[in-house]
Amino acid sequence: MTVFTYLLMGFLILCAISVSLSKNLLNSILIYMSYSLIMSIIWVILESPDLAITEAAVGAGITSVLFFVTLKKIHAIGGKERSDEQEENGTGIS
Amino acid sequence: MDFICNFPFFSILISLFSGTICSVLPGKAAKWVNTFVIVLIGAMSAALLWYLLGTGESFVYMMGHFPAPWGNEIRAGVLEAATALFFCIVMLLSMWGGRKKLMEEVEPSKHNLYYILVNLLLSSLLALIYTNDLFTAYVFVEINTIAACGLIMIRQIGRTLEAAVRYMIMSLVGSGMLLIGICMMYDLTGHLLMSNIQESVTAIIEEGTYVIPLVMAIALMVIGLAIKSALFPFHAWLPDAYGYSTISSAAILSSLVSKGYIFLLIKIIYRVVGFRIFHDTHIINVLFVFGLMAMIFGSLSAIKENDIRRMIAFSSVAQIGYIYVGIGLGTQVGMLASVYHIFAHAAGKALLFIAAIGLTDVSGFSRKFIDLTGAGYRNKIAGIGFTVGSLSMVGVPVFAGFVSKLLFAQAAVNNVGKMLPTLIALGISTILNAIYFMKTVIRIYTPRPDAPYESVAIGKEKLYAVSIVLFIALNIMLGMSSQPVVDAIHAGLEMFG
Amino acid sequence: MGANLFVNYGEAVAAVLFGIGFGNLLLQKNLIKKIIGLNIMDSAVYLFLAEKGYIIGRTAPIVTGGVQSVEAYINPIPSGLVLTGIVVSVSVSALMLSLTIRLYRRYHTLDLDQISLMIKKEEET
Amino acid sequence: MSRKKTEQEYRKTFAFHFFRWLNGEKDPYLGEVEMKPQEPYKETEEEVKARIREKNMISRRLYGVAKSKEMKGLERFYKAASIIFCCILIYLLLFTVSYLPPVGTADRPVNNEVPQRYIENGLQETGAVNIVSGMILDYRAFDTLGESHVLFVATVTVLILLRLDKKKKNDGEISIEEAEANDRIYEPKNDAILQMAAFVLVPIIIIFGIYVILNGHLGPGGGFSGGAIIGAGLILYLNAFGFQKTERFFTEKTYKWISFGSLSFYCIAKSYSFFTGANHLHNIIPKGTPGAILSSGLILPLNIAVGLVVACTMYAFYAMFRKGGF
Repeated sequence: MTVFTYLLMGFLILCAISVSLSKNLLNSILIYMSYSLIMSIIWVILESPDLAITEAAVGAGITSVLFFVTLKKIHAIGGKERSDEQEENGTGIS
Repeated sequence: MDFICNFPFFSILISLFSGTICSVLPGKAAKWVNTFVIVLIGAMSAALLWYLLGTGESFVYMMGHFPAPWGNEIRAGVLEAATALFFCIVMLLSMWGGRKKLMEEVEPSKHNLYYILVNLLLSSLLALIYTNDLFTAYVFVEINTIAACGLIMIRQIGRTLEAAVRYMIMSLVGSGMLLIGICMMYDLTGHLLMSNIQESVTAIIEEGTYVIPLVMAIALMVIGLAIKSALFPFHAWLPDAYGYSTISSAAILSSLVSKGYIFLLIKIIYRVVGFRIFHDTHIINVLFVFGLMAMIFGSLSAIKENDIRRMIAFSSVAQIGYIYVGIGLGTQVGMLASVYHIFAHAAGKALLFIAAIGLTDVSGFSRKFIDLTGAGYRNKIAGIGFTVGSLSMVGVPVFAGFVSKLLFAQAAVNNVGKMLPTLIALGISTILNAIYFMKTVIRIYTPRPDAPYESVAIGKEKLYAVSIVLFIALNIMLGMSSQPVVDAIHAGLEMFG
Repeated sequence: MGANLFVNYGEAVAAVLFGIGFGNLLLQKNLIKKIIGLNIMDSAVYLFLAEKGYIIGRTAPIVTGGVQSVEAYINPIPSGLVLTGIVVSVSVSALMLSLTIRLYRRYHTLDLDQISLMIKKEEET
Repeated sequence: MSRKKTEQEYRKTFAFHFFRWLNGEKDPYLGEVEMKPQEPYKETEEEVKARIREKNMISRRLYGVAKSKEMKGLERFYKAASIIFCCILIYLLLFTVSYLPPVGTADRPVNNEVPQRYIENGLQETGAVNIVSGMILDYRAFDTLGESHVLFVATVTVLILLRLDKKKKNDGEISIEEAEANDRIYEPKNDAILQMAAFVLVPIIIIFGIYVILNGHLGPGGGFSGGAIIGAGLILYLNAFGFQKTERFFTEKTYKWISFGSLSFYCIAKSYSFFTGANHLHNIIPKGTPGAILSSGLILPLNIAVGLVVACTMYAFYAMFRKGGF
């Protein structure tokens, strides 16, 4: 069990660092989701099932959904941003 | 237990509940509910203050069926009741003074939301004042932060949105540090109630086992609260937030929100850590140095500023520096001066903000000094209000600021090691204050021959005039009859210990 | 360094995570990443807090089989406090995200420094 | 004697339809589900030009300033300073952690008389089998009252930021701001797979959420987590069936009144309990037999109230983010 905990903690730090380094916003939010999931497993190991349920429902669920909607709103999902760049480079309407 | 002992609990719950009620009311009704609630809570605080001055003892109030280390508690003493009363007065007057501007700057359909925020802000301030439990304090600090963010961005222009983001980031860093400090404190002492923590802290210091983490925990809590109350290097959000939000928000933010955190800090120093122990840690010197820096750099930035509201905002930075210097002196007199300055600054700064908006309104809505020439003649009451506020901030006798400066000087003389830097900084800061405030006052009373803007009669904006007159009265009262206030603060601080 | 660093490995991880979140908050230019950093910071504090309640060999504080002795269950207080904290963190992130949306709608960028430059330019013209 | 079916008859049987569906020869939803092709979002040439011009202008306006040497140097300094600051912070925290009492042992200051009473007498004093629920909703209820108001005030700020107030327009025309806020206008509607999945999943999710709320005092869970689960179910429903369907049962008015009702119930119930507690009056609310579903005094109703508020709030957050209204 201790080894498992060590492993999870390691993952936690790994996730946190890769969130900071990832260039793509969508990727970093997905990584953050997995961070929350790992956190909820850690709550179970720490004998706090209440927290595990809440973290799974909120951290990995609602918060991530809100992040995704925000990404949609700022046009970071899908190819819209890319097409803008193309237009700027002169491939679009000029 | 007398029935009057329920009043702190009633005032917190009534303001929380009125926030919920305002969510289903239209804007106009919400306005009346808000005014009524503030007046009611002010009256209750006054009654409580009178009662406590009579008995001369503080009391704790159990929130629920369980006694001290198991349940929540609130605690009321003279200082708490006085602060609550004072906050209610300043809030009511700020709301009155900014009402017309609020109508113009906020969409009509969102007025009731504004009153919800104000009610919840009031309840969180009251909870911060009365609480006897560290975790409750954290929860209400969060309510305070979010409501203050709402107050900043209720007027939706680019500047305020940006300021709101900066404010949130800064304050959340502060809350994170505060929470981690509270966690460490809980880990070392096993309690969350302030009085129980203090017993354990004394025991820890005597045993000497966990001294290092204890000092770290205290440092984290103090730094967190200092960040939240915009001490000097952490004030980046402040000028825009105070300078561009709607005027009641600016007055409330500058005079109440940051003071709520400072009050909590003082409470932590006295009730959680203990004054002696806090004095022995070196955190006090850090606060002192940053306070000195804030006094000078805040004033310098204010001099450079060409925008009247941003100038007042930078002046806030300097004044918060005064308060931290008072805490950093580490004597009872210094603390007294700080608490008095909380009152004096709240009264003066709210008056300045409210008066400044009257001046800019008669100058074609421009905040540049060049356009403000002669504004004191065009809106007489605002001109007088601004002059009184400036004189109070500079520290002219008769007004509130003078007494606090006197107290600071007294406290500095008592502390041999820190006397020289304090007095020098006090002198420099006063001169700088005088330069930028007097420059503005002279500017608004310089006659302007071409008269491009129309003047406003006093009778036209009655509520505004009433609020300014009452603010002036408050300032003069604090300055003229300072002795009862100082005595009450002294008694309150004695009750803390 | 004291003796308990490796015994308290959970708390050490929480401290490192707090630092990483804090660094994200300071260094990232993108607002969304700042918000993620904020969330990481918050959950690090909660991990730090929850570690306080854990006691090896005891179970979750739900009374089973009528056993009501301290020896059987972990400390329930940190769990309750963290529960409160999680609510605070989700409300704060919702608020920050909506602020982000509003700023983007107006200035079409997520970089706070760029936004303030744009505001200054806007006012000059 | 077996009889061979004619093809005509066979065509009417279930097996024929099933195999046909399996082979994908015919779309079973054809003609049965309303399918509207999405109207493509078309920009006119002027709009595209205006957008590009604006974008270029912004970058030109910016890089005149941002690329100066001083700024770059300052930026680099800021970066280095903040990295150093973070490292120092981490080091200080680790240093502190190394002196904290060891985790996992029973004889640390945290395990004093406070959790002892919670565990040993919690069942009798609060009636909740789940000690954490009993603690946050009875022993330390003031914190939790504040917590639910944190959520409330956050919703208020989100409403301030994102609610679009309907301006009177004559001919159902959509303003640019509304179009920006309500991106569902340009999205596919009636996705069959999503609708089928939602049709199966939403009831299960909501029932699970209700279970978690009602079971809050008996096992892990409680108002907040259950409410968040129900909110997630509602969001899934909204995504599958669109705003028109949800508006039938959930409008801004519903949200307003549900949250008002629950929060004021919470406030009043807790005020009663605080008031009686502080004045040493007798609390008339019965505790019930521990372990039964209707037990533990106020905890169950409070959990339900919190659950309602949280579910509505989560849904409101999503709707606000998505459309700027309900």
